[in-house]
Amino acid sequence: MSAEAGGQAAIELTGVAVSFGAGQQIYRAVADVDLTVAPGEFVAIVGPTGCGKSTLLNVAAGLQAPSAGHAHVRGRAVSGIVAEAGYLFQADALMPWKTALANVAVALEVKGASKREAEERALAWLARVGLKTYVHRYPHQLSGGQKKRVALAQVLIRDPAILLMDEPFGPLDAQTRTLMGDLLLALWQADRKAVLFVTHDLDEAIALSDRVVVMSAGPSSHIIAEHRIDLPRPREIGDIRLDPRFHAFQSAIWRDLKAEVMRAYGDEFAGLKV
Amino acid sequence: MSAEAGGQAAIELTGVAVSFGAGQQIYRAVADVDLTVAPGEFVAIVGPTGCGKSTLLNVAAGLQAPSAGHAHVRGRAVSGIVAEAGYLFQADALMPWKTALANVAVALEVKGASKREAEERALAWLARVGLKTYVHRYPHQLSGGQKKRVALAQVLIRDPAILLMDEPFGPLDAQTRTLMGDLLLALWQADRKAVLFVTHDLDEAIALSDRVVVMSAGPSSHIIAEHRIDLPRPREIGDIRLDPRFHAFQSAIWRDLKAEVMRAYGDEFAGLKV
Amino acid sequence: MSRTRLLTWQISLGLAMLLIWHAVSTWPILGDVKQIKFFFSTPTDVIARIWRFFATGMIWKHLWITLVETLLAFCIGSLAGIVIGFWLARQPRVAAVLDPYVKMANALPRVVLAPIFMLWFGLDIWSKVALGVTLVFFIVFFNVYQGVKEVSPVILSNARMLGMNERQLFRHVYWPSALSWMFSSLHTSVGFALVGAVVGEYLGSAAGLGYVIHEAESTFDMTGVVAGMVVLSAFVILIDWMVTLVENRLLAWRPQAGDRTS
Amino acid sequence: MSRTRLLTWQISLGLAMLLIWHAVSTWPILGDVKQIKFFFSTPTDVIARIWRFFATGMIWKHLWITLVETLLAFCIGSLAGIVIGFWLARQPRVAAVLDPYVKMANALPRVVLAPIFMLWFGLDIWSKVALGVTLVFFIVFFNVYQGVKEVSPVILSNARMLGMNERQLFRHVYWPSALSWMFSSLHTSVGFALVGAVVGEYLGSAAGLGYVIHEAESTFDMTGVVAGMVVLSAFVILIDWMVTLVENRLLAWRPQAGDRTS
Amino acid sequence: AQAPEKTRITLGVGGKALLYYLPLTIAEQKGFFKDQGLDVTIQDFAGGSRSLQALIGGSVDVVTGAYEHTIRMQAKGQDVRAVIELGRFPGIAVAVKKGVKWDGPADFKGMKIGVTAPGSSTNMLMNFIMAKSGLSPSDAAYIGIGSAQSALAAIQKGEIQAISHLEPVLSFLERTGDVRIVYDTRTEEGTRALFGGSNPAAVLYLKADFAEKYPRTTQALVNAFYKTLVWLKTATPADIAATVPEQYLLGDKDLYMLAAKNSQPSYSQTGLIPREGMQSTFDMLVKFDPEMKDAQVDLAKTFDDRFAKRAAELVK
Ligand SMILES: Nc1ncnc2c1ncn2[C@@H]1O[C@H](COP(=O)(O)OP(=O)(O)OP(=O)(O)O)[C@@H](O)[C@H]1O
Ligand SMILES: Nc1ncnc2c1ncn2[C@@H]1O[C@H](COP(=O)(O)OP(=O)(O)OP(=O)(O)O)[C@@H](O)[C@H]1O
Ligand SMILES: [Mg+2]
Ligand SMILES: [Mg+2]
Repeated sequence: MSAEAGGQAAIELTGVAVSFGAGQQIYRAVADVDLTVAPGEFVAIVGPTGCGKSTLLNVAAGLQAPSAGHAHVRGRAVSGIVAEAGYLFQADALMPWKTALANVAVALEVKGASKREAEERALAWLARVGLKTYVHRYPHQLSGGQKKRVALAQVLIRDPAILLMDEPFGPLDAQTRTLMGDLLLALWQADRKAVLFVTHDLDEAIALSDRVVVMSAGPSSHIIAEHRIDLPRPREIGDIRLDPRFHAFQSAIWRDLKAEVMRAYGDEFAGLKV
Repeated sequence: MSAEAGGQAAIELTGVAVSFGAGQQIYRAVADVDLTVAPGEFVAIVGPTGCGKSTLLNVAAGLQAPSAGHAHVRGRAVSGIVAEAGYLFQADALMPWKTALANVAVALEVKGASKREAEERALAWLARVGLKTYVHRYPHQLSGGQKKRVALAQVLIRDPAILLMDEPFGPLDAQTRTLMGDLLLALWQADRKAVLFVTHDLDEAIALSDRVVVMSAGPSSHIIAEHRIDLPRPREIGDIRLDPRFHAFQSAIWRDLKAEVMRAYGDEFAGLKV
Repeated sequence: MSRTRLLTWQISLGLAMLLIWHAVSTWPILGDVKQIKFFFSTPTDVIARIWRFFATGMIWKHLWITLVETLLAFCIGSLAGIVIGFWLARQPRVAAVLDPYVKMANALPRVVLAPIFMLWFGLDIWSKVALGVTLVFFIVFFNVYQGVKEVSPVILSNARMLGMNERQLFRHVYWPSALSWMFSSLHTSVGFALVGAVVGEYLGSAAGLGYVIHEAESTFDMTGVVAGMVVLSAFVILIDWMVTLVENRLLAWRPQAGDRTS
Repeated sequence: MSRTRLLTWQISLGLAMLLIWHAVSTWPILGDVKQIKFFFSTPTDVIARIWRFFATGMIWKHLWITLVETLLAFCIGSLAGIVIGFWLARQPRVAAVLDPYVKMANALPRVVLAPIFMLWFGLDIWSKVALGVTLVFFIVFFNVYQGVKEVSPVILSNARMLGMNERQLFRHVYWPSALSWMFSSLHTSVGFALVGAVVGEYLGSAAGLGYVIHEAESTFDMTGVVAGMVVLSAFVILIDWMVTLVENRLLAWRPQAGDRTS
Repeated sequence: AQAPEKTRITLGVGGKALLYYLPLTIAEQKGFFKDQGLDVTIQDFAGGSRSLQALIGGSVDVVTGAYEHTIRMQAKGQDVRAVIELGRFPGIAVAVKKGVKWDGPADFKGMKIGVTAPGSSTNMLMNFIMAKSGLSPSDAAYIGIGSAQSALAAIQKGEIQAISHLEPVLSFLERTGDVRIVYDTRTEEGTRALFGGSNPAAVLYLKADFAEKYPRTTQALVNAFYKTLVWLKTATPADIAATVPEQYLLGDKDLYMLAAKNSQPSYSQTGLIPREGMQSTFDMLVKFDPEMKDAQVDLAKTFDDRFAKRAAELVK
């Protein structure tokens, strides 16, 4: 059934569940997740911390086999690494033994580019993310936000058809975040990649995406709401906030999220007042 | 001269500069930073990515010796680890071989508490940060936001007189972030610790702090503006945004920051439009 | 792979090796059968001999002595390696000064040292233990030393900010972090502890597996030599299995193969 | 510590040891002087002998042969250890099946194997190289094997998402990540390669440092034995220093002591 | 006889299973030590030099080893003395690989010759042969090949053209037909032909102060060995094979008996070292060992004949 439908969608998760551990200790992180990202669609996922957003991205990337349900990417069932996807990890994932330049260039070299060409293009990409003067630094010589931008360049330089991004702009200041968001939108506009984007910043989610998906708190987390963001494109992130509908979306999503967090953790956070 | 003044301040940096590398390759991250945190004061630092915020926190913690200038904590010149400070690192710093519970409990055990007492109090703290059901997990079995909250509990359980926090709420969703902010404020209100708080979220900086310090972009980053936030205390983070002056602060800081990022990186980000 | 399938594979592999051995010592495939028999004996003879070792009970005494020597060499050597490795890793100046001397000591051929050990420790088990210790110590030492230096700097800074003193750092940070390095070296050392003990016995003793092998060797009894070596190998598997048990307990925290990847 | 101060310390330590040696072999501090002389000779005699080694030039031939054997044993052994270590780490099933056999092989006493190596490789350098290889191989192998398994899972996932195939993973991830494990083992192995070569020579040869030592030993010429060992130790420092040069180049990316801590 | 002062004795030997040391095994197996009221522990070492080192270091009380060691030790100021002779001929033979041209000692020139260890008595004997025929010891290359297996491998692979070695390697090589013997000091004629007289080989030696301190123990030890020598004079190879531990024969019983037969004449008849034998050993050492060149050795101190003479009276 999903096979035909999958022929159309860039990413399609049907009835996906993921469990960790075994026996008594089993923990069911997500359950019954149905999520489709159409080709060229920009989908943002928001949800309470620990609900299973990274887990879903791992499933879509082929790094984590679902314990139930199916994942399809561009119509093919996922088994093993999904070659056409680029994944920006939530954790630090740069190779510590390579400079920023080498870390970015290797993504092209792997595809067969010559070392010279790869380095030239890597330089251009590092300039785009504002790190022109930091190209010869090793990761441990960079700040948190700088490392994230190197990782961003590493993913984008491969020009993948599908982008999986896990809090890519988290450790960036507000202004740089806008710049990076604009960069991402411009890229996306140009050739309409399918993007699955995890963020905690609701403004960012609304400003960037076509659709915001809200997840419930875990365990057995699933999708509780979807908001179609039909703001006009192309957008400038700085200006889109001025659109009156922006705030309507914001409060709608905020309401969903807040209710969910309070429902799930209300008692856990009980001891909160010291 | 700073000795007497230092007698009063919780943290005092005078003329601090930090350089990395040597010879030709030297990189002067911060220079001429004068920053004083009074006892019981809550100071937030904002600044462009890579400007040297973490570096300043390292100096205050005694982890990084300044290449020029002096650091004093509670009147004593800093040399080596500052025992009375608690530091929440920007990077993952949990011990991977200990469960969440053990990671938090060890902070008390180190101070001489019995294992039983330490674990009891660690349980209570993990509950406060909403991780009651995750106490027996190892760090690699936790999500990004969960790890951050374990680290938060690890720092707070020691009840340090001085708190250094580097983007503590970065990987948390908006709602949990508010809850954690309220928790921090409540603690702070109770015994007026001195807090130095790095964040990229301007709203958060304003909502929490007495003073917001804006740093210039690197190299040779320094403090370019200070905003005293004289909103009434005690505050509820959810409600404070309703205060009309909140938005005035927000736009003032935003203007400083935006100007700085554009000035510094304007040409670096030149190739930004693809 | 399930346990039983793994075992089946292992046993088949062992049988295959026995078969090849049998073949080359029966038919002139790899050259003169007599010569091959002289140097490697034949599997049937060796098995018969091992059977006799145990049937007559003569091997128990020797096994026991070698076991004691091996365990002592292993424990003392690795303990010393761990302690001194940790200590030097935390004392970079002392380490820098001692560095060339440690490396020189590591390069001394143990066979030549044997008489000196006999002088110092007598002919009993202790001179053999000493020989084993000199092998085990260096392997463990170099690995622990490196292991301590590989501790993640962020975790270390955090631990120090939590107020840990040197002892607590050792217990909560250095030790667990260096464990996987240590266990890697312990697997190598188990073998070397045994080698040390057996070589010590071989060079001068009145009992032990090395003595049995030496005696067989000087009477051209290759069946005895090979049988001795087979018993020895079986033996090391046993000790290594004990190390693995401890390892699995101490390293329970590590991500398993099935765990998440990011 | 500056280079010169370090050197001063090292040399003083060496001199101090010489002095103690001189003292105990001159005055009856630690017991019978004659006996101590018999086993350890005296520093003046040893130095005079070393001087003669080089003055007459007789040592060069032996040194050269031992050098060749050591380097060959080291290179072949560590290369094999690296290749097989990597390969088995990536083939967990094969590794599981082979595991007991590898450990058994590691526990075979090399001294007993010497005749078999002579049969296979002759009396020339190759039988000594083989002996050295059997020592070096296992040390490097176990460490590389563990090193590959210690690769950070996040970095590995990222590399795989970047589209790396097995070969590229090896080059860009496994290899650099296992390097520090490897170098730790290489420092141990340098010593063991030399030990293997010398023991091989000791057990049967016509030249080499082991031969020199053995000759001296059978005429109870302890001065010759100790002089041989001293030359040997000086020698290993040289080889180890070469390993360190390579290491520093390959591991240039690591945080230095002075770098930031978080 | 009175009871020995010290009954627990540790005895060192370098390769107990070698026929060179057969008297020791016989004394042990026949219970001669026990008869003398001694409790002897035999420590087996990887070579003669190891057992001597153990004696000097004090970890063994007495050693069965080469007589030559006592001269070397005297030269080094260690008062080590032989108390009874066990072998009167060195028991070493020089063999040339079949198919290698050898018409006289001159042909050794340029050969690779296997010896048990560089500097050992097998090496010394080769030096002696070379010198006797006007060659310099450095005209051939000596290769130390410790164990019997290595020796066999080396000969068969043609790595060496000649070998100077001991039993049972010799009998083994002879029987497989790989070599032919050209010098043989296992027999009286062979030894006389080479040295012009007897040439002491294995002896029981100990530190002089041990004999001073425990004369009755020393006497008991010598008695046991003397008894062994008497027994060996009349024993057949089959008797010997029946006496030694079973595992000595496991390699090949016939071979063992052949080697025992070949060795039998070389065991001492009287337990006493003749004066000219001492001298000839000493001359050889001085000639080929630079260390010994200017050594002052009183040969009378290398052998204490009191015990062996007394044993001849005591043991019937
Ligand atoms: N190996 C594991 N074993 C057990 N539970 C795990 C494991 N890995 C993840 N989990 C759990 O699965 C849940 C989902 O984790 P995930 O990392 O997907 O959350 P997330 O939505 O990305 O959270 P965050 O926003 O904090 O990054 C969490 O509750 C986590 O504790
Ligand atoms: N070891 C080092 N060698 C060279 N430069 C370094 C080193 N460590 C840090 N830097 C540089 O110092 C500057 C300040 O770094 P820092 O981590 O303090 O920035 P930050 O303000 O915390 O940034 P972020 O918000 O991205 O975390 C950065 O430009 C960084 O590249
Ligand atoms: Mg996540
Ligand atoms: Mg930072």
